[in-house]
Amino acid sequence: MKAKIIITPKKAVLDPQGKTVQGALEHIGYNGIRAVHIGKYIEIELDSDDRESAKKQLEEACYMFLSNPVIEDYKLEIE
Amino acid sequence: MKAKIIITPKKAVLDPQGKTVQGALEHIGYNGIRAVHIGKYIEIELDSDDRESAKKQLEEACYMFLSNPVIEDYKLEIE
Amino acid sequence: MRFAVIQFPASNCDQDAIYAIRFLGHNADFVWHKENSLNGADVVIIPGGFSYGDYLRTGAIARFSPIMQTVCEFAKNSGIVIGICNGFQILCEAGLLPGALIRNRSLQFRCEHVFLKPATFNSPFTCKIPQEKLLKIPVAHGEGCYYASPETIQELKTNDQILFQYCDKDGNLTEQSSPNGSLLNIAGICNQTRNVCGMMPHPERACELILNSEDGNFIFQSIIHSLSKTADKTAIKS
Amino acid sequence: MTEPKITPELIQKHNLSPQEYEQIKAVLGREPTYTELGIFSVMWSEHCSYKNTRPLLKTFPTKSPRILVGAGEENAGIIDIGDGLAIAFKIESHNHPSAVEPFQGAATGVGGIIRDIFTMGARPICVLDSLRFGEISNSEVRRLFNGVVAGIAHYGNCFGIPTIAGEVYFDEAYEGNPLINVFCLGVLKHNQIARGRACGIGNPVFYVGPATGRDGLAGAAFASQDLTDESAEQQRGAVQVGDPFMEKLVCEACLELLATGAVAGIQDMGAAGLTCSTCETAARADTGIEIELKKVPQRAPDMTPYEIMLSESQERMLIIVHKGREEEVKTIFDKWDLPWAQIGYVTDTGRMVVKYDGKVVADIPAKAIATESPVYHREAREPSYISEVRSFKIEQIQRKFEPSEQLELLLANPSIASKNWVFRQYDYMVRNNTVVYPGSDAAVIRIKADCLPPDPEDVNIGSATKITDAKISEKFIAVSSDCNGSYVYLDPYEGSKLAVVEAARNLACSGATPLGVTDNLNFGNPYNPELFWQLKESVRGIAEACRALNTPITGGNCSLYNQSPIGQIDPTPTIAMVGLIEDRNHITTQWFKDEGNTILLLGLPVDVEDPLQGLGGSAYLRTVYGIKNGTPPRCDLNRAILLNETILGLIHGGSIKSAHDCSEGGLATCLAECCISHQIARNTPALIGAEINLTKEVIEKFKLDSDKILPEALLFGETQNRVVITTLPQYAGKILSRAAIYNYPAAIIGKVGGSKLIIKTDVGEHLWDVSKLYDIWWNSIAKAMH
Ligand SMILES: Nc1ncnc2c1ncn2[C@@H]1O[C@H](COP(=O)(O)OP(=O)(O)O)[C@@H](O)[C@H]1O
Ligand SMILES: [Mg+2]
Repeated sequence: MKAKIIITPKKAVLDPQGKTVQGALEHIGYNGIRAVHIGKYIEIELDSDDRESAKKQLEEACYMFLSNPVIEDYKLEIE
Repeated sequence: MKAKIIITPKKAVLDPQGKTVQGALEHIGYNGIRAVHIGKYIEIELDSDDRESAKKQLEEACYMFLSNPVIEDYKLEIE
Repeated sequence: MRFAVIQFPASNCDQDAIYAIRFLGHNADFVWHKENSLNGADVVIIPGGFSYGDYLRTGAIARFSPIMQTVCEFAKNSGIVIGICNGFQILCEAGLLPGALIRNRSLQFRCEHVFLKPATFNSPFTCKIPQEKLLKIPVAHGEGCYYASPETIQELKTNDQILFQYCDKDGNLTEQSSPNGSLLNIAGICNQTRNVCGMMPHPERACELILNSEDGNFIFQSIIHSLSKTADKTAIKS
Repeated sequence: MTEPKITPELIQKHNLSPQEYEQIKAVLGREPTYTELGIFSVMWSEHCSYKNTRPLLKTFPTKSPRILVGAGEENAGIIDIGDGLAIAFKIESHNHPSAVEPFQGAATGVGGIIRDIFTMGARPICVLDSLRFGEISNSEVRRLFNGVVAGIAHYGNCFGIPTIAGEVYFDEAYEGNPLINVFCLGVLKHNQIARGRACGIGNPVFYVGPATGRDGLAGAAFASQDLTDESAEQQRGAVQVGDPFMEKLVCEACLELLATGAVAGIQDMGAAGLTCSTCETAARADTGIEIELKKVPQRAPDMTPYEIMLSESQERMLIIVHKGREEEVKTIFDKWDLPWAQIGYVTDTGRMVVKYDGKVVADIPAKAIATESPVYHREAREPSYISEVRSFKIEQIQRKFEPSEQLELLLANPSIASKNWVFRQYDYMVRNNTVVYPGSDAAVIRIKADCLPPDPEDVNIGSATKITDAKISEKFIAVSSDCNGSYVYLDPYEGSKLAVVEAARNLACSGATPLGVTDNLNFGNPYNPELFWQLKESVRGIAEACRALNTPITGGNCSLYNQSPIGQIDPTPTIAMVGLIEDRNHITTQWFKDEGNTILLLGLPVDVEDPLQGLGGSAYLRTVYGIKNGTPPRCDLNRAILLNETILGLIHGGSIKSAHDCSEGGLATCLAECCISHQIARNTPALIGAEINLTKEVIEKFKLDSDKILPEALLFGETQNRVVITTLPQYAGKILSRAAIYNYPAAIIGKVGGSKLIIKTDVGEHLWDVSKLYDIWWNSIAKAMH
């Protein structure tokens, strides 16, 4: 089983990386870009097959540890 | 329209961050973790609605710029 | 001898490179990244720093600057290019050097002096280093762990492209002596044609005793020496 | 757009008292608008107005012939260092934001203080960080510590400024309310000083730097309240994120623009952002200013005038340009790919007028908000704990003197242990000027021609600036920051004097003549009379010590309301002192140099007139017995002055090989540090041993009676005004007679050499392997963090 976690900067929070990459993409010649956001991707390979309990456990890990809830949001998916 | 790009370190490349997070998760009591991989998540908001051409353009951007093929793989999705 | 030091937004060791070269009595000036001429320089230095904040990936954005086209041309025509720290990262991103630099294994930035063992003297960057000499030169980076595929590493070895390796004070290539966990303790390499060099340590920060080491000068003197040799040859020919 | 109605609750939420609200109405002659209420609330907050501390700060010495820009005049003070050169420096706290988000809080703290320096027209050349955390054994503390250090590293390294010195203390008292004080120093020529003044009626006002978002809304107000779970929660929604890359560009662009002479006035947007920068520049210049908020670049949709005015988005500057020279601004900022906007102009009305889409949303006399805030004289009362502290006697503890283990314990104490885990994450060398790295008493940085901001002839508008070949006469600046919070807690007056004196001593040991001080007063809630007493006593001590040492205060920062949900912090007035070295041969480091060098102690081994003999508030009592009690060591200012003069005289005479002051952990710790603190390269210390004799015969040379000295006081007591120096044997006699001329106690106590530290006392011979001591000291923090 695999857990996939996407962590993104909160919308209200400044994302200097995203802004700079947007600028670079435009500079290289990509047009029509409204915004770029850059976050983290975490993949966790798990032994167990119990989706429910894994989800519950990892939700907590996401909030407490993997993301920084002050400035980031996260999305957890179990596959 | 939105493009979502996930960039992960190639399996052969060492991922000290993944290792550290795995260690930390185990330390706080999460068991049964086989591996942790840490990558990047990029979201691009686009003006256009033409999926096909966006996809083509961005494939190139992913390969040429957003990822480094020496050390990373990417996955592009358009939504 | 004229050195061009490329200035990207947030190149911040640019000034140090100029200082070190002028300290040796040669000319050095900035070239702005939006320009596309090197103004007749003999050597190009891509300096350290955090070009474009190192956002996305170190060196990833800078290599799209207009001046990098010119630098690539210059390199193709056997021009001497040295990338230091962020400059090394940019050269890898630009494909002028093989491999990539990833995060230090400690996951922390490291600033300290290290010892370097020249792995070859057959290059314009190492030819004037005395045999048996270990260089004491500082590093200051968060992403200096050199990585390349096994095939590339093999090629580097076969072609004698490894220039510097981290070592301890007695010259042993120990794991402990590397500040970042690079494969084979690699601190610097050159391309196959031996005119492009990338290195993580900062020779420009080791250019006078008051800064704790003068060992960096061996590298610049090697460059100057090999260029004046070719200059002599062309002078004889013409 | 409709604005909320102003109610008593709303006023209270803005941290304004009913009387203050009356005062606002009196200033305006009417009810304020909502936007105006917000403006008053931030400008009259403690953080911006210093309303509770101003009467105290007035007592600081602020004058000397070297001062070019004095305390309070501008964003930072400026001191003349001769030959037409000057330095600008200042310290600032970012305590509350770092408690909420350590990485970004600390990072933006660095960004803020760097802006204060280049705003003055100076090129920032170094940063110093003074940090306080709870006990390192606590995992939450480790998270904060890790985040703060990474944040400082991130910002400073990316900006390309060396972080060359600092301090780190761990003490329960700071749990939940860490202290993050950051200092920055810049250099410039006298004729390059820029002013934060909105001069020249009709001059256009430019906004440069990134767009405004809702970041740190009313951060100044947040810093002016007790740190509670609730206030922290509110602030979470509005965390400021630093962008060092942007700041580097803004700095270079501003220095380039200043060189063109097109700038009439310049100010950073720090606390209270656009509000503070507009009203302060107008107030300083005796002019008015009018801006249109629609023209302000905005990052978030639908921002209200209130939000735009109070936002603390980072890396923004306000620039007043000479009319007709707008093109230069545009060309330079375009070159650096930086956003800019012309948002208003200077008026002659004395008012700050803010419009939104042509409609006036605020119209306030600029001086009324910038300089005429209310001032309060708070009540001060000696706290009850003080009498208990004063009555502490050494007999109250069960003494166990086991020097072998105890020295090791002290060296492992994370407040004393090497801070390499911290400073190896900082680029302390970038720009080729750092001459003495972190790890000696004071860091030393060189000033060479390329440290200066560009001159007009260097600017090549639209292309790279040139670096001049011009030579300047080489100079060196030494910096040190010091404050032992335990001492200040135990006796705010003496403890604060000690902080000043220690900073000066660190500079003298490095060969530098002290020039001036910037202070960061980290204290508790001023409305609490006992806490206010700490502040008042501390200011009295700092003022007295700075006056005596002839080191005027050139500026500083007050951070009050420091308390965690658990309790009060130790009052912590961080002293950052700056000194000058004019000759490279005078630069001195703390570590022992060569086998056979003679070791001398300048100063009395123990202050026997202190009933606690220097053990009060010592690291020894804390580490071995777990107590923070007793009166701190006595601070004799005259001795401090004499000692500094003696050391500097000796250093200038060329006979000193090393000099290290005794501070936490006492003489034994100091000697151990001399043996182990020289790091040549990664994993390569330069270790050297020493043989020390502190038996009766040596103690008598100081005219002291050995029998009256407690053995632990001799090794670990923190008696002040002591320095360990080394010299070639043939110079020792000369040094002793020199000290005698200054009437300063001194004697030979041993010699350098071997691989062991051996200390002989009347109770026996104590012996340590220096490699073992090194290992303990060097790795202690890394181990704790693992
Ligand atoms: N946070 C820090 N950043 C940079 N350097 C530091 C930091 N903390 C301590 N140092 C350096 O470590 C050395 C020892 O610090 P400290 O124990 O506070 O010295 P002292 O007691 O002499 O004031 C000094 O050179 C100091 O500048
Ligand atoms: Mg000291």
